[in-house]
Amino acid sequence: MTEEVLTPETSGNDNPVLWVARPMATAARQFLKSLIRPSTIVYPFERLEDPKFREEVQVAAGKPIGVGAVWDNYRGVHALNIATCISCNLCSFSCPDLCIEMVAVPGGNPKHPKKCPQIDYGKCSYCGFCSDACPEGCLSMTTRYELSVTKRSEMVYSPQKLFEVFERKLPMNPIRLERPANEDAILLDAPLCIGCNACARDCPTQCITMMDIPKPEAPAGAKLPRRIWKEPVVNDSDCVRCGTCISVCPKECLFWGTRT
Amino acid sequence: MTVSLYSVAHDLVALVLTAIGSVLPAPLSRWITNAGLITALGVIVFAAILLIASMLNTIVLIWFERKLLGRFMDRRGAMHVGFAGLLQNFADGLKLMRKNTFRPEEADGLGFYLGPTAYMVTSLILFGILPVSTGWNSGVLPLSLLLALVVFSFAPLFIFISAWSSNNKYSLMGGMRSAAQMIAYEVPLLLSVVAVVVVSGSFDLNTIVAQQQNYWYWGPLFLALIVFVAAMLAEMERIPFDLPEAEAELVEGWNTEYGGMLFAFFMLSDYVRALVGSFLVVLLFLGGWTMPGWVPSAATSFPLAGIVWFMVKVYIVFAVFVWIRAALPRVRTDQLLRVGWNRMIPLALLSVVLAAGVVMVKCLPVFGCLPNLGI
Amino acid sequence: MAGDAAVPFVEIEALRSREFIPAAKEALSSMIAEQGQSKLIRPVFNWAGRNSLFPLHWGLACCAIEFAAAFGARWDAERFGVVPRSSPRQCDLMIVNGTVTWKVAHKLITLYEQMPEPKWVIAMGNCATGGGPFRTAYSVVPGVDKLVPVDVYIAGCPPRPEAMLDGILRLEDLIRLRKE
Amino acid sequence: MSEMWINMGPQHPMTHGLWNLRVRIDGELILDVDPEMGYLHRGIEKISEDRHYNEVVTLMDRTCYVAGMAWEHLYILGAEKALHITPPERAEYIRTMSEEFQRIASHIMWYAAFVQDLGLMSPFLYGMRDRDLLLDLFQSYTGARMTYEYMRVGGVRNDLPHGFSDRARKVLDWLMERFKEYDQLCMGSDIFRRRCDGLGVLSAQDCIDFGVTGPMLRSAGVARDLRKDRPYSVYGRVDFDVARATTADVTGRYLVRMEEMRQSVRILRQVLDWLDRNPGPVMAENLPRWLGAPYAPIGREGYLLKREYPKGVGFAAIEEPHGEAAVYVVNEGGEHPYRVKFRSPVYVNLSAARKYLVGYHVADIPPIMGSVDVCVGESDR
Amino acid sequence: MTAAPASSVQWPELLGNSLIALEPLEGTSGRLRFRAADAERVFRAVHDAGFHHLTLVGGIDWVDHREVIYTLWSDERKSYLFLSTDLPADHPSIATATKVWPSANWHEREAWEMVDIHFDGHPDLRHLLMPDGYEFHPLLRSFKLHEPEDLEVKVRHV
Repeated sequence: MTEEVLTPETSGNDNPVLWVARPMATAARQFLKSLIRPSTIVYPFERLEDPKFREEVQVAAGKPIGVGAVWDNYRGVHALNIATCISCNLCSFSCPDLCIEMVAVPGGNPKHPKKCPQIDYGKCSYCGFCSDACPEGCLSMTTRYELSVTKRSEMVYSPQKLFEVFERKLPMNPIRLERPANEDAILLDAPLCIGCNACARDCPTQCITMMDIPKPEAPAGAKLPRRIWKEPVVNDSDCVRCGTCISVCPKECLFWGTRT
Repeated sequence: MTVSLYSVAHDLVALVLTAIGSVLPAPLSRWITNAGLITALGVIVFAAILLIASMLNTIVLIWFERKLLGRFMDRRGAMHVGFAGLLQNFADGLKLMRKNTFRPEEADGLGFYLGPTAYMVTSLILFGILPVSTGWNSGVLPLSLLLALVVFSFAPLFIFISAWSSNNKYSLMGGMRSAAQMIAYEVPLLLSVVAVVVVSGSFDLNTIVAQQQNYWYWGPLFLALIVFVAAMLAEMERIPFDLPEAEAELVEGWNTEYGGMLFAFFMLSDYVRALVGSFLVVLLFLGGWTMPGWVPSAATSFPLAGIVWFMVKVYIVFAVFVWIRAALPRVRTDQLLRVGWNRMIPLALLSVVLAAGVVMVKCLPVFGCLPNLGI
Repeated sequence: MAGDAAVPFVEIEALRSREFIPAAKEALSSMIAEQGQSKLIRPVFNWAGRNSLFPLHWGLACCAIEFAAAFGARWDAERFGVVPRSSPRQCDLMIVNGTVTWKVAHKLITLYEQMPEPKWVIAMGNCATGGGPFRTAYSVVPGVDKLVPVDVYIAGCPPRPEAMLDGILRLEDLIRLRKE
Repeated sequence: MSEMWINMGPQHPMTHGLWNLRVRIDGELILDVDPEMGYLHRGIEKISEDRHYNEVVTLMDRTCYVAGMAWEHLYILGAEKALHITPPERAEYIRTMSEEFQRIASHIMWYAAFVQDLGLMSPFLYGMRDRDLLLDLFQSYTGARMTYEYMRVGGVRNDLPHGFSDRARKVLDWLMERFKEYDQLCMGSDIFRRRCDGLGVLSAQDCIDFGVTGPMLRSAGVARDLRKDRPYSVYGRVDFDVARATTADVTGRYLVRMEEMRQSVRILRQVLDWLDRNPGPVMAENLPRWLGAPYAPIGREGYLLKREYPKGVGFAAIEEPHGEAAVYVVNEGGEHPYRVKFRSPVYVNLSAARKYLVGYHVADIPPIMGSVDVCVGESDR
Repeated sequence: MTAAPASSVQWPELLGNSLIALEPLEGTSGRLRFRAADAERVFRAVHDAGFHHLTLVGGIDWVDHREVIYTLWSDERKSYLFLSTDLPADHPSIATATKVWPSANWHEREAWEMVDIHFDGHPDLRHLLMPDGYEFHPLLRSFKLHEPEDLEVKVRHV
C-alpha cells in the first residue's frame, strides 16, 4: 500500500509558467509535428488494412499512427465457401443472436436441397462463435467491415452473397480453435433402433455406417420387432458433433453421451 | 488622398454611365449622367465590393481556422470539398440557406428574427469603417476608431434580444452570460485603446497607422496589447472566454434555437467579429499596412502591397487566436467576470498611465531606437 | 430540450399501423420538391447539402464511442464536412448510434421533429437497425425504423469508424441520386 | 431569474450517454439535482438468463462499452466460481493484461471526454488518437476493436499472436510520453487548475456512506483498491501502487486516474514479461462437456438433456476502471445462469450526485460529471 | 495487513435469534441468513461490526419465494459479507437499508422495480430504470422474453 499521496506538485507540472505557456507550447509542438503528416488516414483513399499500412503504420510522428499488422484475425463480414459447406447447422446453433438461418441453395438434389447459412447482418453481433464452430472452416470471417445499405432487407446475406464475399479472396481469420479433448459422442439406445438409415443418409460428414447386426432368435410366443437388422456406428474422429442424426432419428434412439 | 476604393468605384460608375449616356437621347443622357446619381451608384458599388471582399475574407478565415485547428489536433480538417476543402464553407452556407428556418411556437417573433439580422448587420458595418490600407475606405473619418468600437459593442444587445426571444432556458442563460461578459470587458477594451490614443494623439485609424510608420506600438504599449487581446477574446467569444456558447453545459448557448439561415448569420457574424478583432489588433498595435524599413522596398511597393501585408498580419494574429483555442480550456463565468473587473481594468488603467508616461518623458525615441525592426 | 414545459408530448402505441412513417416520407419528398425547382440552382444546393451534413451530437450506446472515434484524429470525419452540432435545430442528420429504448423513444422522435427539413437518419449499428443482441429485451425498440424513417443502415456491432464514414458517403450518394 | 428546473439530457453534450440530469438552479447556482436513469436500460440481466454461459460474454462487452474487457473478466470470474472451473495460469495472465490495457483505454477515453467538457478541444483528439493504439492491440489478438468476445469460461479464446508483446511495449513507451503531454496540457495550465481545484468535493465519509468507489474514493484519501485488497487473477503477483489523493475534488480525481494509467503500464510490463517466458495452454482442460466451447452444438435440441449440472453460486468483484464492480451468478443447474446480478460502480457513483453537485455553479456541472466518468451502458445495464 | 476474517465476528452472539444460518461462500467470508422481520436490527449490527460499504442489493425470484441479498465490504477486514433473507412470494416486503447505508437507495429502487420487492420506509420508491407507469417486473421468472417478430408501432401526436 502506497503511503504517497498525489498532489498537483507530484505531477511535476505544478507552477504554471506564465499562466498558460506550458499548454500552448505543447500544442505548438504537436502542430509542428503534424505539419508534415498528421496521423489522419484519408479513409476512402487509404485504408488501414492495406498491406502498405500493415508495415508502415507505426508508433511515430510523421506517419499515420497505429500499431500495424493487426488485421490477422479481424471479425468482419463472413465468407462462405458453399462448395465445402456440409450443412451441419453448427453455425446456426452456436449463434447467440439467432441471426443465422439455414436456407436451401439451388443445385443438387431437389428433394434434399443443400442448406447453407444465411446471415442477417441487422442482428449479427460479429462475435465469431459461428466461425469458431464451423468444423470445415468454410464459414469464416473476413476483414471486410463496410456494410451500409438503404433498405433493411439488403442486410440479409444469402449464401450466394456470402460466397461472393468468399470469392473476393479477402484475408480471413486464420485462427482455428482446438477441439476439446473430452467432447461428447453420439450414443445409441440400441433396443429402440429400427435401422432405418435416416441418420446415415443425412449425416453431413458420412461418418455413420450402418452395420449389420445378427438377427436374434425370436423368443417363444413373441414376435420379433419389424425392423431392418442394421445399426448405426459412428466414427468419432470424423464426427463433427452436429447432431443432425439425433434430430432426424424417428425413434429418438440416438443421444449425446460419454463413450466409455 | 490619392486613389481610394470609393474613388475607383465612383469613377467606374461615372465611366459606365457616361458611356451609356452618350448613346441615349439628350434628356435621358443628362439625367443619367447626373452627378447625384453617379455618387449614389458609386456608393452602392463601393458597398458591394466591400461586402463581397469582406465576406470572402470571412469565409476564407473560417477555412483557415478549420485547417489550422486540424493541424493543432493532429488531423487534417476539411479537405474533400473543393481543393483542400476551400469550398467547404460555401457548401455549409448554401446548405443552411436551403434549410427550413422555423421559430419555436412560444418564441417572440420580432426579437427572434431581428436579433440575428441586426447582429449580422452591425458586424458588417465595421468593414466600412476600418481602413485596410490607404484609401481602402470612403474617406477620412476623424473619429473612426471610436465609431468602430461603438458599433462593435452593439453586439451584446442583439445577442441578448435573440436569446431572450427564443424562449429557451439555455439560450437565456447564454444571453445573460454574454451580456455580462461583454459589458465587463468593454471597459478594459476601451481603456487599452485609450492608451493607444494617448500615444498617437488621434482617434483616426489612418493617423494611428501613419504614426506607426517607424515604430509599432506593441513595444511601448505591450501591457495595453495584452489587455486588448484578452478583452478582444472575450468580446469575440472565443476560447477561453466562449462561455455564452459553452457547449458542454449550455447546449449551443444563445443560438440553441436557431437553425437554417439565422444560424448562419450567427456563425458568420462570429467570424466577422473575429476578423474585425484581428483587424483592430493589427491597426492599433502592429502597424497596420506599414512595414518596417528593413523590408526591401520591392516587397512593399507592388500594387496593393498595403492590403497584402495587412492581411498577412491579420491572419498571423488570427492564427494566434486559433493557437489559444487549441491549447486552453474555457474559464468559468465568475472567474471571467472577476478577472474582467479585478484584473483587467486596473491593468488597463496602468497601461494608460504608462502610455501617458511614455508621452511625457518622450521616450518614444527610446523605443524608436529600434524602429527598423518594427518593434 | 427546453425544460419540462416545452417538450411536445408524443404518444407511441404498439398497434397495427404504420401511418406515421409513410406520412413523414411523403412530407420529406414534397419538401424537397418544393425547394430548388430551378434546374440551375438545384444541383448547387444538392451539392451543398450533401457535402455539409451536420449530425446531431448525441451518444446512445456503444456505437457512440466509435462515432466519437470517427471524429478523432485517425479518421477525422470533418474532412467530409461532417461536424456534430449539439442543437437539433442546426442538424440535418441524425445518427442513431446505439440501442433505442422505449424510454428514450419519445425523446428521439422529439429531436427528430426539432430538426429542420431536409433531414436524414442513419441507423448506425445493429441495435439501431434491428435491436441487435438486445432485441428480445422488454425495454428495447427493435429497430429505430419503427419510430423515424431511416435512410441508411450501417451494419456492425459496433461498426468501425470507417464503416460509419462509408455510411455517410452512401448517404451522400443517396442524396445525389434522389434529387437529380 | 428566479428558480427553475432545467433538463440536462438525455441529449446534451455534457451527459456522454443517455441520462438526464434535472437541475434546479437559481441564476447560475445549483440548488438541487435529480439524475434520471434508465434511458439505456437494455435488460442485460434478463437476457443473460436466456443465454448460455459463454454467450453472456457477448453482452458484457456491450454493457460497458469503454471497458469491455474488464466486464468480461468480471463476469467470467463469477461464472467460473459458480461452475467450479479453474482456468490455466496463462489465461489468468492474459486476462489481467487485457484488463489493464482496458483500464488505460478507458481512462484515456475519460480524459478525452473530460477535457472536452472543459472546452479543451485538442486533448480530446490526442486522447482518441492514443486510445486507437490500444484498440489496435486489442484487435490484433481478439479480432475486434471494442466488442471483443474474447474470454470464455475456463480460459480465453486464443493465445496472443506472434510479436504481440513487442508491439505492446512500443505502445506503452509511446503512451508514457503522451501522459506527460496530457499533464502539461491540464496540470500545466493555470486556467485548468482554477477551473478544477476544490470542485465537486465528496469527502471520504460521504464516499463510504454513499457507496462511491473507484478513483472518486481514492481521490478522497481512501486507498481501497480491490486489486490490492482482495487480489483476483494474478494481481497478487505483480508489483504496483495504489494511487491516492486527498483533495477529493476534480483535480484529485484527475491525478488519481493519471497515476493509475502509469501504474497500469507498470503492471503491464511485468505481465508481458511473464507471458513471454511462459507459454502454455490458455483453455482449461477439464471443462464440463456440455459447456464444450466452442464446438458443442448447444442450441441443438436434446443436447442438454440427461446431463448432470453442478450447482453453485459465484460472486466476483473487480476493480473496474470506474470503480468496484461486482457480479453475483446463481447457477441452479442448467445451461443458463439462473440469475446474474451486476453491481455497476457508475450507477452508485451517480446516485450520490446530489452530494457533490449542489452548491456549485452550472458551469461546474460538466467538469464534475466528467470527473465521475459516466458510462451509461454500464450503469443502466 | 493482519485483518481478522469476518467469520471471527461472533455473529450468533451479535444477532441473537435473528440469525438463521451462516454459510460459507467462496471468495467471501460467508453468507448470513437472517430473519426478514429483524432486518433493521441486523443491518445496524452488521454496520457497526465494520461493514460500512454496501456493494449491492439484489433480489432473486425463486418462484415460490423471493430472496434479497446484500453484499457488504469491510475496509478493516478486507472481505465481503453476504446477507440474505427469504421473503414470501406474495407481497414481499422488508425494511429499507437506506437508514444504515444511504447508498442502498437506488439499489432498492431497482430491486423493487425489477423483482417487485417492497422496501418499507424507503424515502423515494419510484421507477428508476423503466419509464413511469411501467406495470411489469421484468426480472420475475414469470416474465418471458420473446422475439419481436413484427412489432408494429404507431406514433400519434397528441
